Amino acid sequence: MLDVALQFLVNGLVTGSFYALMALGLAMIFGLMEVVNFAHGEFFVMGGVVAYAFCNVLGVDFYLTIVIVVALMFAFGAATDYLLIRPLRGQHLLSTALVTIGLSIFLINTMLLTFGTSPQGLDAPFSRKPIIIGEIVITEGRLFAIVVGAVAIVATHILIQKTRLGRAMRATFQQKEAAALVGVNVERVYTLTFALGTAMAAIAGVLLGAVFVIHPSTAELATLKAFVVVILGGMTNLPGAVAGGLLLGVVESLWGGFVSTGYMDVIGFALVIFILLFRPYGLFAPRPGR
Amino acid sequence: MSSQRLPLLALLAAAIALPLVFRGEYFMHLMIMVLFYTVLASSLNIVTGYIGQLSLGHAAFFGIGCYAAAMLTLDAGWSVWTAMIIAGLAAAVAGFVIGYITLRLDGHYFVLITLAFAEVLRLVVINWEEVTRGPLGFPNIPRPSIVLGGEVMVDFSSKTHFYYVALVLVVITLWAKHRFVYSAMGRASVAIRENPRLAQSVGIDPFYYSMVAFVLGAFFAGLSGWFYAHYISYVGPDVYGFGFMVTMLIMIAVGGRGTIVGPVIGAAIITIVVEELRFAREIRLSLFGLLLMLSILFFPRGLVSVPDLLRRRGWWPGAGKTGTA
Amino acid sequence: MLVLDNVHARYGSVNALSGVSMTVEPGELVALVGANGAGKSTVLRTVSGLMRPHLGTITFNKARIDRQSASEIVKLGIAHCPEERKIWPQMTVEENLEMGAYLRRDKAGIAATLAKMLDRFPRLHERRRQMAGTLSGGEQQMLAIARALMSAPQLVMFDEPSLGLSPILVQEVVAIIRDIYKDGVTVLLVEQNVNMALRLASRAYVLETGRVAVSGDSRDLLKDDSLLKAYLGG
Amino acid sequence: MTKTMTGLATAVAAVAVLAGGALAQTDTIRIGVIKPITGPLAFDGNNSVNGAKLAVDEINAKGGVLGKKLELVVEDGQCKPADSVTAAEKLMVRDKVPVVMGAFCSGATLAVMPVAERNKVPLITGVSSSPKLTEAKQSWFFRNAESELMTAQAFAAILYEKMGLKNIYYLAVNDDWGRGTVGAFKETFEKIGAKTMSIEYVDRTANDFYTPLTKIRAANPDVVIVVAETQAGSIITKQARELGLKSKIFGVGAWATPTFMNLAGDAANGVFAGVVYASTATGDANKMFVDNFKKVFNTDPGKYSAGGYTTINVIAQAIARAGAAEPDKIREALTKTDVQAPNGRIKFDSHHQAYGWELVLVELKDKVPHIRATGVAKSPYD
Repeated sequence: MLDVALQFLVNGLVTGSFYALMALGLAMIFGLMEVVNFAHGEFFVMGGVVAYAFCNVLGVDFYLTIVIVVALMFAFGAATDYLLIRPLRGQHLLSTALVTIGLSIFLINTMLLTFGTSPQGLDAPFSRKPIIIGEIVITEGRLFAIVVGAVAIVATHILIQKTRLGRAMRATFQQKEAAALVGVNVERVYTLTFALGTAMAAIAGVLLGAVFVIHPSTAELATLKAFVVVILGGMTNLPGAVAGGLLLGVVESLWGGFVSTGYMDVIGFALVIFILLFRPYGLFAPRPGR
Repeated sequence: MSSQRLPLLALLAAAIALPLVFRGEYFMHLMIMVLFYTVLASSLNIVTGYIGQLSLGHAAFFGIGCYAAAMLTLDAGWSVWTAMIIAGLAAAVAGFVIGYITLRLDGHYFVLITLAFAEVLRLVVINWEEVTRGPLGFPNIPRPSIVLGGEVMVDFSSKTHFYYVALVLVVITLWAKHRFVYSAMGRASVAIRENPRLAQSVGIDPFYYSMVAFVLGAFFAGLSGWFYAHYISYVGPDVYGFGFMVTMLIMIAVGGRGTIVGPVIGAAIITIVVEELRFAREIRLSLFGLLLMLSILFFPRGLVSVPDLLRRRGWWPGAGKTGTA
Repeated sequence: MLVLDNVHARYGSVNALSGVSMTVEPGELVALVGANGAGKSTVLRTVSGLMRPHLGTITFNKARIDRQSASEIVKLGIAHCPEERKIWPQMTVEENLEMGAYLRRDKAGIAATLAKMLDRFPRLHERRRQMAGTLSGGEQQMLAIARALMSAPQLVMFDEPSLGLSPILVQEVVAIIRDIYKDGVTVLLVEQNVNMALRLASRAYVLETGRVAVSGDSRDLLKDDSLLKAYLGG
Repeated sequence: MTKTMTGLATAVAAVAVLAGGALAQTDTIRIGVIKPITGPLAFDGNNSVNGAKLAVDEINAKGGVLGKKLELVVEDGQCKPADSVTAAEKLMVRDKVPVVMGAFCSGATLAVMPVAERNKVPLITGVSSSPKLTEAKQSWFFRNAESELMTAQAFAAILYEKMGLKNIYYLAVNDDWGRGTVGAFKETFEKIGAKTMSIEYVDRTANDFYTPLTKIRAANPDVVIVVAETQAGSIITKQARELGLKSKIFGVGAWATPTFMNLAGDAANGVFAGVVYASTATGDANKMFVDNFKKVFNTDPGKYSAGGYTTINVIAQAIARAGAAEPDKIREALTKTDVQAPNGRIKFDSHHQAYGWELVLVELKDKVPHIRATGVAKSPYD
């Protein structure tokens, strides 16, 4: 039983790394900027699709592809914020939600048209051969997913805590007016934050192609899961989103392993209901003292 | 605000006369879908438009109405008309329970918790095969019929029958909504939407009014579910899905939330646009997404605000002042 | 130095300012007083670029600033210490202060100003590693003032710095403002506490429903009881 | 006031557009098609349409039917019941097509069936496999596909008796098809004495199946029956190999397609699949189909392409036999169908359920499906 449990744990961490990356991006867009972003799953899949274009079609090196995808999707996120979100800033939740729904319908179907309807794998330089540690099986690709997840998370932490931009971001989202009054270009911070969140989802999309397959239909479930994780972590709590992602991955895996795979996706939503009723500030934050 | 009444009555008269003028079953089908979506979108508008809460769980009430209708008529053998009442009530009860739990949360949390409720319900419906028949759902749901003295008076063999049933539902929905919006209660809820703190300070309990709106919205969503079940005659778990949720959101946003006519316009425009875009084949939905984004960007208050926008530029007759919506 | 000429501003369709004209000369300490809702804060918000006047001009050192963004205005040397403090609760006291110098690039200069502030506000020095949200109301007010000074402004505008403070702390704030003024920084002070403001300032403007009702030497205004009653409800 | 006037104006405009009606076309025979063209099932839906297009081109090249060319009118139903009904209303009422092929998913087809019944237009599916569709005798609905029960009956015997696989584990997508197929296999297997170990249901769009596969590995069944389409199926195959699953894998779905085998790569070696159609099947009809398909679409045809191709041929033959492109005559003619398809000789039984396919059990090896056993699908009713 224990060997299986350990395998479930590792499985959960792999899924959890994806959730964490998705949620980290969404915590910026939804948690900090308060945009109910229904296109988040599409940003995720788009990362994979763009990677496919460079890596498989143009034959660009896989690691270089990651850099290109991050750069392009960052620019795409910035453009999205500038064109679609900025004009609606300060309006009712519904307006931005609807614009992102429009964007998601547009992106998903445009991807189906350009990328094709057939699922595709990425030419990643990973051996398919399993690595066996004791009773646990893992592959290079899955290990890579965990590592990239960890790196992205650490990099985000450094960015937020140590850099000038990170400080401007924190200032903007804690007290927007004060940030403007010390000279922060608040609009630019919003745009950069949206771009960063988009890029983060796209990295997860590249990993998706490297470890599993890329297919636009993955987007909807991914969006929903990302929302779930952001709530678990506590809306504006970025480290919380990471912890929430890993936790959801592990809990789902254990639930699927020992209880029922059919009901696996229910857990996340049940947790959301439970948390919002009893700990609306998330699982990991202390009760805010305001 | 009563300025909306006259054109609404004119619209109603036109709607009653419509089947006499245009015959064509496909056209009638689209009109029935427009009416059906009008009820559905209006029911969401009571919640999202008037108390300003973005509920993503509304499809669940629609789904409950669908399943209540299907299960009662197929499994329990009840009459279609009894099922109608129960479908509405079942959804209202669910609305009461979910509303009671969720309405104390605000903004973003409310969005997510309602979404979570709908998803849990959808997954239960898929997995609990013994009761819900799982993913395959309920086919062959009977059509309604009106029986008087043992004789079938109306057998709903033609679309015109459904059309008038849908029209009656629309009228009831809009009438109830009108009563709610222009009651003291409705004015209070508008006050809440505009300024929750102020509303509280003048002694309005926002929770109570939000509850009434939420339950009322759920009830009409359930009714529209009943109609859908008997008209389409097939119900599967997709009725709980995100597809219907997105459709009604788009309708109230494109038409104009927080107005009586907004969802009517939204339901008509979206149903027809989606249909007219068929010529675009594969790029149909891409185009639709693009149109949706443009519509929200240029008419954030919905198409009902178009005359106002035009009037401000002097392109529409009338005084150059801003209207109330 | 700062000249407002016939400034109109509104929130949505509600007029907040309807033709405010006023000047602040270099090295002056000018008070802006008036009843609740008279538009005092709005004046500061239009100057610092948080709001855009729809009519009229604002110039600072002869350059028009009414079409410039908040960050450009900060760069020109105007600091705005907003009402209700608006500190960043989940940043440390030190980070709050460093953010005040966000647009400055001279590292040595920033360090010097920071040292000066920590010196002037010993309570902040003690708590500089603490989250600002954990400070008391008075400490938060000190932090907000110090933060405004971190940009090394030529003109600093205070919005209700004494609001909600105990009498002892109000005295402390008065002392600080006096110090700032003595250091050669021009001050524009918005206050509910008319007595305090008029005692501090050399000149004053009295605002009523979005326009300047009276202006003049603050000592004269202070003597004129009927005027105070008429416009300030006190 | 004017706000509502906009609504009125729009409504009037819409009425004018929609009531315009269809142009009656006499030079071609139009066949309605309802498939998921957009959305998550678009891949399989478009494959089916491609097969249909090829059939139409072939028939038209030979001069068409009754001297007229065939023409497809393809509408998107997205596999959603409401959308498929609207598509059916458009095809049957506005376009007045005499026959419709569709609507792919069983749920969508169930919703369209009453529309066909009401409009008295024959509806033929080349895909939908739920046994429920033909349970009652239909007058206007025909199924030119194997039902889940027929698949189960054909393969369970081979797996159990010929291959000696007695302990069965199921891994299926959590939708109507997945659950229906598992139900049919379970019933058939248990009747002949095999043991059901357990069932795992997974989301159709999920990516990671390590958790159910870990469970299955621990249970170590003789065979895992995997009911999944290309996307989930290929990932499951790969991940099962990664985890070192020793049990045999038997796939139900489009497993013998080139896309599938490319995606699964080496991991597909040794996997068994039960298919109604394999491009490697022998016979002249199939050889011609595969060659022509390759010429046009540059890839081997799969199950859904073959389904679309065969269904159009069934329809064309019926129209020819009916002597007129009229719904009731086509319906009459359809009951007498006898078509040589690439994968068998097709006839309809009393429930309008087609039978006669050569069902094949293939083993995938180096991207080629090798035929290991064959059987002929029998009517479950007659």
